[in-house]
Order: sequence, then C-alpha cells, then structure tokens
Amino acid sequence: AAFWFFATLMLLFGVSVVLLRNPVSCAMSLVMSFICLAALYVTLDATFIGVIQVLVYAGAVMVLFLFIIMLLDLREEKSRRLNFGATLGGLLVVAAFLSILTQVILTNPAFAIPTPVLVGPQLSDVKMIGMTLFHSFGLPFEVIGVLLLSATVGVVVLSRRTLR
Amino acid sequence: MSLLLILLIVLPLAASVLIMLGAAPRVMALSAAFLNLLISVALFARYDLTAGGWQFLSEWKILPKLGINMTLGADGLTLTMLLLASLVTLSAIWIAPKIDKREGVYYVCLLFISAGVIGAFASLDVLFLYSFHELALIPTFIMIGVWGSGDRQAAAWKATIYLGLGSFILLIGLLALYLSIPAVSRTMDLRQLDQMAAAGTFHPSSLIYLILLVGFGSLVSLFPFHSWAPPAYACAPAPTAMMHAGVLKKFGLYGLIRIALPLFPEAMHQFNGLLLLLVIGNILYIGYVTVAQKRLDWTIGYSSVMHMGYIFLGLASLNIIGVNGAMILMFAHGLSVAAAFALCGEIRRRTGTLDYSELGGLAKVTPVLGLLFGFAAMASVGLPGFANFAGEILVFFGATAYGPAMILPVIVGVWGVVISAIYMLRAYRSTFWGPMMARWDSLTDITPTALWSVILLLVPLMIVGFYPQLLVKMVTTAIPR
Amino acid sequence: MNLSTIAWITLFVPLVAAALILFVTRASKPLAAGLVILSALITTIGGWTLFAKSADGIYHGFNWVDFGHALSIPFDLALDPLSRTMLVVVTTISPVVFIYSIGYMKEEVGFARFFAGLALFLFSMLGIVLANNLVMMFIFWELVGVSSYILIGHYYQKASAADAAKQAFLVNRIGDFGFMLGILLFWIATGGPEGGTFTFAAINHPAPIFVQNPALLAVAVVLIFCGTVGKSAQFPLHVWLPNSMEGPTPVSSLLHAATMVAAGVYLLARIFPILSSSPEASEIVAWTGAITALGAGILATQQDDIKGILAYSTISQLGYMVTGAGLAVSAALPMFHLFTHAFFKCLLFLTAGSVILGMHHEQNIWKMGGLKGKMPITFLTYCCGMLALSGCPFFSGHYSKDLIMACSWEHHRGIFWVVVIAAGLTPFYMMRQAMVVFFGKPRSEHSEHAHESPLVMTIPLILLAIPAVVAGYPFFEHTFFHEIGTLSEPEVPAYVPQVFLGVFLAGLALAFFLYRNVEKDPIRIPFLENRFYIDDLYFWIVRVIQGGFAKLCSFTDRWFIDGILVRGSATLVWTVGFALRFLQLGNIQAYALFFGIGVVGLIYMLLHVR
Amino acid sequence: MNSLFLEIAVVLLGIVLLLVEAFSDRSNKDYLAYLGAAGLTGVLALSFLPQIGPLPGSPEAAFITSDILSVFFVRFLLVATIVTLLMIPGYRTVLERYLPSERAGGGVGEFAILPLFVCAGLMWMVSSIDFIMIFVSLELATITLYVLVTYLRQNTASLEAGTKFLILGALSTGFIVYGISWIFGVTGTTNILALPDAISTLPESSLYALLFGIAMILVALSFKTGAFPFQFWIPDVYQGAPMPITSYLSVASKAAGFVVLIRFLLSLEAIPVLTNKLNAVITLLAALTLIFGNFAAIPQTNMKRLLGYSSVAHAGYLLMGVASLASMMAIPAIGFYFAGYLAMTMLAFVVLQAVSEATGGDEISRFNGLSKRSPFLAGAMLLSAASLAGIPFTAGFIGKLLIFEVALKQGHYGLVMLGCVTVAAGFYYYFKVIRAMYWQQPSEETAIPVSATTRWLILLLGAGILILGIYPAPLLAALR
Amino acid sequence: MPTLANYLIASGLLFATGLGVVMLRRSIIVIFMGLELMLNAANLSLVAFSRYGLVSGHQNYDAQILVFFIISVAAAEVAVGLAIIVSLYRARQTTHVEDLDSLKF
Repeated sequence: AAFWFFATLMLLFGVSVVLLRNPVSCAMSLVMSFICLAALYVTLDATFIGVIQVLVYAGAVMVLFLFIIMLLDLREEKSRRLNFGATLGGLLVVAAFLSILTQVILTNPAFAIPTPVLVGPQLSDVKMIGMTLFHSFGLPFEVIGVLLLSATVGVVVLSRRTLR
Repeated sequence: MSLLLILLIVLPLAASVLIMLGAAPRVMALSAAFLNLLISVALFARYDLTAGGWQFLSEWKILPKLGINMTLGADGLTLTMLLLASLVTLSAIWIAPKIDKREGVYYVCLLFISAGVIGAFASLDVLFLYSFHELALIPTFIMIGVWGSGDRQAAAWKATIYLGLGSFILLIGLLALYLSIPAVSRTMDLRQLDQMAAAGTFHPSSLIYLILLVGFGSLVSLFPFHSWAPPAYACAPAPTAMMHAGVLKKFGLYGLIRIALPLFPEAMHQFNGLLLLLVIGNILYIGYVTVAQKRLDWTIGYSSVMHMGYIFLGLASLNIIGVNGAMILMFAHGLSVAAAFALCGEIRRRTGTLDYSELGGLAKVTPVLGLLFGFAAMASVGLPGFANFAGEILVFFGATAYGPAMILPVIVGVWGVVISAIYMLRAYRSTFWGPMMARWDSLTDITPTALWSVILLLVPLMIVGFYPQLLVKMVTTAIPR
Repeated sequence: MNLSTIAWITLFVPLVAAALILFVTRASKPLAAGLVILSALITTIGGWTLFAKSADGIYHGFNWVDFGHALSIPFDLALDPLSRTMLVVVTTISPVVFIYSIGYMKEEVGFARFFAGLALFLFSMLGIVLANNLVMMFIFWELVGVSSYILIGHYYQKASAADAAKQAFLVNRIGDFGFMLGILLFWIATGGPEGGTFTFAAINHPAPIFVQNPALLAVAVVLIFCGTVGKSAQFPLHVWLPNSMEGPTPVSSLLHAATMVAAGVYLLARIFPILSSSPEASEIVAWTGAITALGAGILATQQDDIKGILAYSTISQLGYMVTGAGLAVSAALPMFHLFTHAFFKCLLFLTAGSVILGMHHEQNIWKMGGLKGKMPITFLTYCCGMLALSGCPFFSGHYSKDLIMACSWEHHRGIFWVVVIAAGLTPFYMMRQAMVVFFGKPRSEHSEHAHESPLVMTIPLILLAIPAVVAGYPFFEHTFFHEIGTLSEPEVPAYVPQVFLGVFLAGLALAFFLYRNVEKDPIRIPFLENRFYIDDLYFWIVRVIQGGFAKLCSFTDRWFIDGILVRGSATLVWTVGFALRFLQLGNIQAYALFFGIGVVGLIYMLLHVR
Repeated sequence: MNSLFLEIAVVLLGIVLLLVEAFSDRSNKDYLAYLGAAGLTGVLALSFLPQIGPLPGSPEAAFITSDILSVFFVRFLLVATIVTLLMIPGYRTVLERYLPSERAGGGVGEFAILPLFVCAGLMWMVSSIDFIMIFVSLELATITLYVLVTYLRQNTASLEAGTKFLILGALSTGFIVYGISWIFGVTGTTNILALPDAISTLPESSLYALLFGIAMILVALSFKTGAFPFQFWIPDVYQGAPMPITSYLSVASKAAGFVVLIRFLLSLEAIPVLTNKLNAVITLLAALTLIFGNFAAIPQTNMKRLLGYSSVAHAGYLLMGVASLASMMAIPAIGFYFAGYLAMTMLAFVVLQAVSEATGGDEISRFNGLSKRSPFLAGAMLLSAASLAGIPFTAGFIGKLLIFEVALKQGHYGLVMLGCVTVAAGFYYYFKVIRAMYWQQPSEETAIPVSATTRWLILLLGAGILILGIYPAPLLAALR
Repeated sequence: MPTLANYLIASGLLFATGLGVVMLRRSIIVIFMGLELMLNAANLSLVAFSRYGLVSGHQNYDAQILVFFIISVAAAEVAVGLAIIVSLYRARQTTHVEDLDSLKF
C-alpha cells in the first residue's frame, strides 16, 4: 500500500519535472519526488539511506538548486518553438527504453518474488552500514574524500568572482 | 657481418640530418650520392658469383619473438637494383636545378627517397622491405606539391592517397602471409620463407597472392591501378620523377619477384590468365592511350606505365628466361625513363611548356639535348644496343617458352614495340624536328652538369645493351628454381 | 693477321669511326669525312681479302646472352659464299658513295652528323651481312633502320623530311613485327627452351614439327618474309621508300637503292633452303614480288621527281629479286640481280644527284632538259646505268633479268607475264626520264646554267659505270655465284628471250616518240600520279582508325578508370564524411537524443543478436 | 612495495602543492607545474621498484589489483600527466587572458594541480577490479575534468565545452550506475573478477537482466572511450577545452576507459552465452567508430577539432584490438598502440599549442608555411602526422601493424578491409597539415619562438615515436 | 506486498523520466535535475536489490554503501555542475542549451 502510494506520487512529481515550465516549480517537484523516494527506501528497511536521502537531497541539493535559480533569477523557459523532431525522437527513445526494460523485468521470474523476511537479531541499519563502510570499503571511501576535496577546489576556482 | 649495405642506407640519412642541422645541402647530397654509387659498384663487383645466394649479410634483432628482424643482404638482383638506385640518385641530385626556396627540404626529400628505396632493396625481411619503401611517401608528396608544375596539388594528392591505400593493402597481404605460417616458425625472413616454400612446409592461400598482386600492382601502376602515375610524373619535378619512375616503382616488381615468385608458384599459375589480361591492358590499352597524349611529359609518364607491361609479361612467363628478361628490363627501364624525365625537365626549364603544339625543331638550338633525348627515346623504343632491347627480347623468348596460352600476349607484346615506336618517334619529331618557332631562337643548349648526369645514365644502359650477359649472370642468382 | 681478326675489324671499324665523330671530332668537317672514308676503305680491303681468301666458316665472338641449354644467343660471324659476295658488294660501293658525298654535301650543315650516320649504317649493314643467326640479323636489321632514320631525317628542319624519316622507321617496324614473331616461331619450333636455335645453318633444315605441319612452316617463313617486305619496300609496305627520297641523294643511292633495301632479299637468300622447302610460302613470296614489280613499274611512268622515278624503279627491281627468290632453284638467282642492280642503280642515283646539284637542287624533271651537253660525264654514265637497268643486251641488267624471266616462265606462267609487262615498263620510264632530262631544250633558267659536277663526284660515277656495264658477264657470274648455287639457264623456248628483247625495244621506242621534245607530260593519269591513292589510304587509316582508337582509349582512361573508378570513389568517401559531420550538430539535446538511440540500439542488439 | 602507495603518493603530492600554492605568493605559478611534473617523475621512478599488489584478504584486495595491465597503464598515465603538466607553462598566457584574476597568475596554480587528482583517479580506475571502486575513481577523474575543461571562465568556447561535457558525462554516469545496480541485482556482486562464477550459477531466465546491465556499462564505457554513437561530445569538448586538458582527455581518460572495458570484457568473454553477443556488438562499434572518426575528419579545417575526430578514429582502431581480445597478442597490441598514441597525439598538441600561441588560432591554415617560420616545429608536426597516419618507422605504424595482425588472426576480415579504406582516408586528413606546412606560403615571415621546455618536450616525444617505431621489442616484452 | 519487479519498474520509470527530462527540456538547470532523477532511480533499484537479494537473511549492505557513495558523488557533481552553470551564465547570460552551438560540425 505504502509502496503504491509513494511510488505513484514519486513518479507524478518526476513527470511534472518534465512538464512544468518554471524552473522553481521543477525544483520543488523534484524534491518532492525525492522525498517520496526516501519513503520508498524506508519501505525497503533502508532507513539510513532514507534519512541521508532527505538530508542530502531535500536539504543540500535542493537548496543549492533553488539558490542558483534565484541567483540567476531564471524566468520560465522562453516558450520557443517546440522542436517536434527532437521531442518525438526523445519520446520514442524513452518509450523504446521502457518497453525493453519492462520486458526484461517481467520475463524474469526471479524478480516476481515477494519481499523476503529479514531474519536474525540484527544490529541497527546505521551500525551495519558503518561497519561495512569502515571494514571493507575503506579505499573507495578515501577516494570519495579526494573527490570531494578536488571538487571543492574546483568549485572555488570556478565560482570566485576574481582569483588571486 | 658486412656493414656496407647499412652504410648505403645510413649515408643519405646522415647527409639529410646534417642538412637539417645546416650543412650546405647540395654538397652534402652530392657527396652522399657519389659515395653510395662507389659503394654499390664495389658491392656489385665484389659479389661472388660462384657462391651465389645471399651475401654481405647483416642482422639486427627488432622483434625476435615475432620473428621480425632487420636483416640486410644482397644477391645479384639486389645489387643490380642497388646499382640502379644509386646511379639514378646521383644523376637526379646532380641534375637538380638551382633551388631558391627551401633548398634544404628539397635535398632532404631526395635523400630520403633514395635511402628508402635502397633500404627496401637491401632488406631481407619482408616487413622492412615494406617499411623502407614507405619512407618515400611523404617526401614525394612534399616535392610534387612544392616544386612540381602544372596541376601539381591534385597529382600529389592522388598519388599519395593511391599509393598509401595500395601499400596498406599490401601490408595486409603480407600480414596474412605471415599469419599463414605455422605459429611455431613465424618469420618474415625471406630466406626462411623460401626454405619453407621449397620444403613445402607451408602453403599460403592463393587469395593472399591476389591481395599482394593488387598491392604491389598499384605501386607498379599495373593496369587498371595505374591512373596515379602519369599525372604524378607529369607534374613532379624532374629529380622526383626520375627517382619515382626510375627506381621506386621497381619496388613493386621487386617485391613480386621476391615474394610471389617463390612462395606462390601454384597461385601464379592459377591466376596467370588474369595477370596476362592485365598485361595486355598495360601494353595495348595504355599503349594507345600514350599515342593519344599531346604533351611530352604525359607521353613519357604513360609510356612508363606501358612498359611495366613487358616486365609483368616476363614475370608471368614463370621461367628463367622470362623472369631474367623482366629483371634486366627493370634495370634498363629505370635508367632510360630516368634519362627521359631528366631531359624532359631540362626542356621544361627552357621552354616552360611541353605541349607538342608549341614545340618543334628544338634540335636546331639545342643539338646536344636533342641527341641525348634521341638516345633516351631510342632506348625506350627498344632499339638494339640498349639494355631495353635485351630485356624485351628475353621477355619474348621466355613468354614464348611458356606455351600456347602466351600466343596472344606475345603478339600483343611484340606489337607493343611498334606502338612505343609510334609515340616515341612522334614525341621526338614534334619536339626536336620539323620547323621551329621563332620564340625558341634564344634557347641555350644543355649545361655540362646536366649532360654528364644524363650520360651517367645512358652509358650503363649501352654497356648492358651491348653485353647483357653481364647482368644475366648476376640476376640469375635471384631466380627461384 | 688471321682471318677472324680481319672479319671482326672489318665489322667494327665503321662503328669506331662513328663513335669518334660523335664524341671527338664533331666540329671538323674534313676529319669526319676522312675518318669515315678511311674506315670504309679498310672495310673494302677487309671485305675483298675475306672474299679472295674464300675464308668460309663461323667466327665465334662471345655469347650475347647465355642460359646454357635453355637459350643462348651467340654473337658470331658467318662467312660463306653468300655473305662474302654480299660483303664485296657493300664494301665496294660504300667508299665510292662516301667519296661522292664529300662533293655532294660540301655546302651542307651537319656534315659530320651525316658522315657519322653513314659510318653507323656501314657498320650495321656489315652486321647484317655477317650475322650468323636470326637474332643477330634482327639486331643489325634494326640498326640499319635507325641509321636510315637518321639519314633520311638529315634535313630535320624540313617537315617533309622529318615525317619521311618517321614513316620509314615505323613502316620497317611493322615489317619487323612479323620478323620478330617469325624468329620466336622458329625458335619454339626447333625446341624452344629445350635447345631451340635460330642459326641459319640450323633453321634451314626443316624442324620435325615443320615436316609434320607444312602450314606452320609456311606461316613461319612468311613471318620472316614480313621483314623483307618492310625493308625491301615490297607491296603493301612500299610507301616509305619513295618518301625516303627526302634524304640526301647519296643516302638514297647507297641505302635506298644499292644495299640496305637489298638486305631484305639477302635475308631471303639466307633462309632460301627453308623458303624453297615450303611451296606455299614460295608462291606467296613470288606473287608479292611480281605484283610489286608491276605496280611500282606502272607508278614510275608518271613520276615527275627525278629521284621519285628511280625510287619506284628500285621498288620494281626489288620486286624482281623477290620473285626470283620465290621461284628460283638456288639463292644465286636473286643475289645475281641484287649484285648487278646494286651497281647500276647506285650509279643512276649518283648521276641524278649530280644533275640535282647541277640544277641547284631542282628535282622536277619538267624543269630540266637538254643537259647532255652541259654535263657530259653525268650524261654518259647515266646512259650506262639506264641501259643496264632497262635490260639492254650486253649490259649487266640484261643477264640477271633474263635469268629471272626464264625461271619464272619455267615455274609459273602467270607470274611470267606479269614480270614481262614490268620488264617492258622499265625501258619506258627510264627512256622518258632520259628524254626529258637530257634531251630537248632547257625548261628553266636553272637548266640554262646547269654545270658539270666536280671531279670528286664524277670520278665515282665513272668508277661505278664500269661494273654497271660488265657486272653481268659470265666471269663475274662465275666468280661470285657458282659457289652460292647454280645459275644455269633453264631450258626455255626461244620466244622467251625474244619477248624480253621485244618489250625492251617497244618500251624504249614508245618513250622515245612520246617524249621527244615535249614541254610537258603528254599523258597525265591522276590515279598513277597519286600512287594508286595507297599513301592516302594509309594516312587515313593511321589518322582515323588508329587515331580514333587511341582517342577512345585515352577517353575511357581519363573518364572511366580515372574518373569514375578512382576519383569517383574518392568523392564518395569525401561526401560520406561531409554528411556524417552534420550529425555533429553542436546541440546538447541532439547529442542526448543520439545517445539515447545508441543506448536503445545497443541494448536491443545485445539482447537479441545470437 | 605496495602498489597502493603510488596513487596515495600522487594525491599527497597534489595536497602538498595546494598548500604550497596557498601559502606562497609568487605571481608566476609555472614552478607548480614543474614541481608536479618532478614529483610525478619521482612516482614514476617508484613504480619501477618491485611492487606487490594489495595483500590477499586485505579489504583493498577486493578493489585493487596489480597486474600487467594496471602496472603498464599506471606508468602510462603518469607519463601522460607529466607531459600535460609540462605543457602548462607554455599555456600560461592564454590562461591569464581568460581568467578573471586580480593579479597575474591567479588561478593558474590550481590549473596545474588539479590534473594530479585526475591522474590519481585514473590510476585507481585502471587498477580497480570492482565496480564500486571503478565508479568512485571514475567520478573523481570526471568531476575534476569538468572543472578543468571549463577552466577558461571568460572563454565561451571553454564554457560551452564544459557544459556539454558536464551534461553528457553526467548522463553516462547515470547509465553506469544503473548498469552497476542491475549487474549487482542479478549477480549479487560488484566485483568484476567474481562475475564469471556468479553468472555461471544464474538461471537461464535472468540472462536478459544481466545483458541489460552489461549493455548499460558498455554504454558508459563507450562514452569514455569515444565509440560511435557515444562520441559526439568529443570533437566539441576537445575543441573548446584548454589545450593541455584536451591532450590529457584524448590520451589519459580514453586509456583508462579502455582499460576498464578490457577488464570487463576479459572477465565476460569466457562465458559461452555472452561471447558471440559481445563480439558482435564490439565489432559493430569498432566499424561505426572507424567510419565516423575517419570520414568525418576529412572535411575538418580546425586542427584541434581534427585531432578530436582523429582520436575517435584511433578509438576505432583500438576497438578493433578489443574485438580481438581472444588473441593473447591483443593486450600487448593495444598497450603498444596506446604508448605510440600518447607520443604522437601529445606531440601534435604541443606543436599545435606553440603554433596557436604564436598565430592566435587553431585552424589548419595557421600552419601555412610553418616549414619556413619554424622548421623545428614543422619537422615535429610532420613526424607526428606521419605516425598518426601510420607511416613505417614510427610508433603509429607498429601499433597499427599489431592491431591489424590480431584482427586478422581473429578473422575480422570485414573490419580489416574497412580499416584499409579508413587508413587511406587518414592519409588525406593528416597530410592536410603537411600540405599546409610545406606547400602553402606563410601569411607572415616572422619566426615562431619555441620555449626551452617545449623544445625538450618535443624532442622527447619525437624520440619516443621513433624509438617505438624502430625498436619496439622492449615495450612489447614488457607488455606480454 | 509489492514484489521486486514493482520496485524495479518504479525505478525504471523514474530513470526514463530523467532521460526524458534530459532529452526534452532546454534549460540546463532542469536537465541537470533530470540527471539527478536518473541517479536516484539507480539508487532505488540498488536498495531494492539489496533488500530482496538477501545474504544469510541480512540485506546486502554493499549495495547500500554504493548508494551512499552515489549520493555523495551526486552531491559533488551538483556542486561542480551548478558552479559551471553559474559561470556560464555570467559569461553568456543564458542557461539555454540551444544557445550553446558555437562548437559544431
């Protein structure tokens, strides 16, 4: 039940990102669909991810988006002549992609399984993630660190009005 | 391990490096070419006929795992071609006119062509045989484009792309050949290849022969892969045309003799009909195309395409006589066509045109030039006393010996001699004989430099023409049993 | 000094002279002439010595090409009665003509070049005479061709001379086309790579294949005969000889009358045994000769150029020789006529040259007239030559011709009558020439002030006049020909010689009465003046047929092979590239779209390709 | 020595340089580039010490391996980065022109330092055997490259290139992530080496799902390697990006992409059901890439863009090699090809940088008469063009030779024939430069200055081309 | 109870939506949002897989770690991307893809 509710909601907001003209409303619907996504995570017992999702996306990312939109004060997309060829092509591609995807998913009985029950006394989600992260995923974690560092430097360089 | 052969290759390269570093271009080039001539004459003389086979061997390991090494060696044919190469090189550099723009580049290009072709002839390793030949591609491109005449850019493009494609097809053929060797004994060394073929331990598919034929053929301007040659030669500056038509072009034939003849006997028999068809195309069709030309340079360009037909006829006859004739013809044609292009260039430099309608009667003001051109023309007509005749007649004997299949080709070939007389005499008649236009009154006769550089080409031609056995016994050492 | 050395020296001395002139003494006239004449005299001595010593045998020089058993082309000299006789003819006439040339060419530019050419010719001609095998003969055959090319083209500034030289070379090449094929055929028939050969000795014994297959033999012989047709200007390749008169007169006299053109006949004599062993071939040869003799004779009657007349008469006489070769029982017969003809025809040309010089290079006989008083020596010597040629009894020509007649009567009546008519034409056109040139009154002021030529020219005339008269007498016949073969008069009815005599007188008389003091030719037959239009026909063939074919080839080469195949494919690639580049729209969304299409395509392919 | 240290050393180097840059106030920042180059050279030297991969069982062992491929390409990347860094001083004027800085040299320092992080990312990428690791290192490299491509903030071309790169790059990221998730979902692992076992136990029914994931990964990798139809970003981005970055993109990141592709395919090709499919797909990609890269390059007039197309073309030849992975000579061939490719492409870019520095543009016409204005540069460009076109005695020739050999051996006759045609096309567009340099007359006669660094760089790269072309044995031995 | 397939289809649809945004919208910012959608779709499927593909009864946390990484990477990407967009806007006063066509052909 929860799944159907949040999934439909998420998709509706997602689609509205395509349809809405005003960037601000796009951003809003984007974040809404992300929150629904977070809810879906929770239905999948991935509470930590759900929380992160809300924090990072609904928090940071979306703020960033809005901030930029305001900064550049982007009005509605100038309603230029719709390029039918491109639009049609795009829609066709999406449709083809979806059809293949659904075919792949539905033809596979392995995906038709209902939710298996989690067994055993398990530590809390967070603990598990933490342990795996720091036990076995140390190296990627470092890399992420470097990534963030160089991204920071890059952003600074790119957006300083003047460099010294 | 004799280093003379590698010296032959290194000298021009070294000279060109020095030129790049600022040495006097002409002096360097001339001295390198002269030394090369001396060395190759020495080699030619020092070759031990009684022993035969490959001599003056030297080897450098390049890709030992793949059985690819830089191996240099020479037998009679190689030495003959080396002699040809160094003769033409010296003559070409010697006759080169005063260059006002980028003299250095000019001579470097010439030297690179020379080094490349010498390396190709001296290499025992198929891969290097190929690679050295490619060395000439860019210099030719540059020379035609910069110092050429007429519609030079189009000609340069066409020749370069055509030859590039042709030689790449050739490379594929060689690779296929290489891969068709049992993996344990993969090698590109001609000697081992011959041994294997002789021992019958490997039988490359005859398809590879066709690929090689197309590849080599387009380098030799075998009909119908010839259309790059005439414009390129017509537009190239004289020395380039000399080097290319005289020596470089022979590489394709050399390759066929070295690779196709020993390794593809069955295939050559199998596809001889096809080859003969193309030969007839070369001799008869191109012959008449030549007759229709209206400019001296184009006539000679096309004639050089046509004469390839005889050489192929000799190869196709697949017997010692015919192949021998083909080899002698390679040498002879190299010298005679080089002389012809050299004189062509001299005329062009004086008159600025080679159009028959504007020339005529030049023998009056430039008798020596006329005389020399007469020699060159008569040589390419196949007059007895020049090596060309010896080659042609041997080719005819060889072809006749091949059997009834050759009746038509032989008749065509002998008729081709008439055709070449038609266009060559026409060329001579409308360039040097007949009434002369008043505007040529002030022309000066050939300079001593040019005179001697052409004589350098004609004398060996006549020596061999008078006593062909001299070459016969050399090149016979290269003919597979 | 042993004989072989003499032989070799005889052969190569002229070449040396030519080379010296070419590289050393190009500048000085006297040196050039001196060298050449010296060399010629040396050859004369050599030639006669060899003849006198009857030095028969094969003198081996070196192997020009040697593949051992498979093929070897030896460079040998063959001395036998035939070649010795021919040697005498060549070496005797040449120096005389050379000396004459000094006077004739005195004024000319390119004096040295001219003499170098003569020397080269002498060398090549001797080569032909002494060659021991077909290839050697072919080599020198080509060389005489080129020397004749050089000499005909002596006045290369004149378009007509240049063209004539070119034509001569090309027409001969066409003949040699057959000659070469013939050589190859003989070689392969005698075993090809298994010991095939082409020495005259060997080929004159019919090879087994030929014995089984006479047709093949006929083909082979006829192919060789093509060489003769070209060189000896037989129909249909006769056109070049009249045009070759563009060359200086000594050249016409030596090359194009006495020696070179006779080489064809010499070739036939060389291969006579094999030729006579093939009846078909012999008949073809005989008929060719007969037709040529007749046709050329007819044409000679309407020429106005003093040399033109002689040229056609030469062709006609060569026709006789060829007929003889076709019909005779031995090579002696054609050689005999060659022998006599060499002297009187050479003489006639030299007299003509002297006339031309006297007329300041006026060659049209209708501008001449009444020269007998002004140039007596020339006139007298001319008469000797003319009578000899016309076959007047007691003059050399009579004997040789008489034999040919008889022999043709014996073997082939048709040919006999043809030859008889031709024989009748000879005195007619010769008399016509004589009347117009020497008798009557001058027709131009050139002929008013004509003068006798200097001694350097007249002495050679006299020297030649003697053999022109006597060369046919039995003594010479015996000395020069009995070794070659029998010349015995076959048994013929009495009317044969009478007919011969009759037509001679008839022709003579007719011409006498027709051309006695006339101002212009009473009979004008355009068809004959235009040489049966054969030259025009050939010209048309060359221009339209060959030229058209050449143009066609060149067109297809330019537009199909190079145009469509080569440039076409290049253009195709270029176009594809040009088109592809427009996918690169520069618009992100277009890229995203292509990206998406790519994704879908890739997935689909990966899923469904087998 | 543990191979992990190399990457870490590079990162530390980067951080140190950042600090140095922050605390020194020299206006001329070239020394940073030199320092970086020197440091990397040190790392390169380290990489020749005997190394061991991560200890088996250690957590890193799940992500990183140290095999011939990684060892070779780590060095390759180091060299590429060194060359790029050495290009930067020659590029300073352009940077200063387009950077909004209060005083000279502002922002130049970071430009010289960020490549180090890219390098580290790519080094991790080439030695990683786990999709998670691949993903993060790939992103480290890519995101930093976004910044570097856009670096010339006041140059619209650079900005446009950056934006295109950003969006299309992010798009491909989306696909790779989605692909990873699918492969994980189907096989339960993200480790490439573990894939074959995991797949072997799969039921027939979930093959499609697996293929779907694989396809997604292939899409992303094709994007990295610039295979048609995912190459569209390449010409635009190459044309717009700063010169050193363009050369870096065309060599280093392409190489890393290929390495991952090779690892991926190597682990999959063993699986019978996949062999044919993958082979067909790669062959098709190779063919299309060859055609597009070579033919579309023919009408180009802008040298930088032409080099972009040429890099697509070379990707095509490399894909020929990838399509023949079954042959054990394939990897040496590809590695060798890359080595040669590095030398000749970077040489071309170095010369191009010098020329456009002097003439103020990247069009081929700027090379007109170069042989007069600077025979040295002209000679270098000639050499590089010859090598790119595949003339013997250059690295490019041997590379092509080896590639075509393996392709023939694997029976890709169609590809080989196509290859011939495209090579001929290549002759045309590479010789256009030669034509400009030697045939055409220069617009001005003034000589073109060549700084010492550039000169040495050119000599080094040129020597590399020739040595590899004449004596390839050692490198090939190292690769086998 | 929803099955794995439901989650996958949901994520697939989300992914497709993101793709659609990228291909149909012209404002770079919005396109960027589309890219975020795609990443999150991937995340959803990952989480779903980890929930359904249990190892010894526990979720497969590798996937969630990956999700965690993806989120952080995405954040960094957004930051850089927006910075690029800002400087683009500063230079060109546009965030419209169609204005970016100076590099083409």
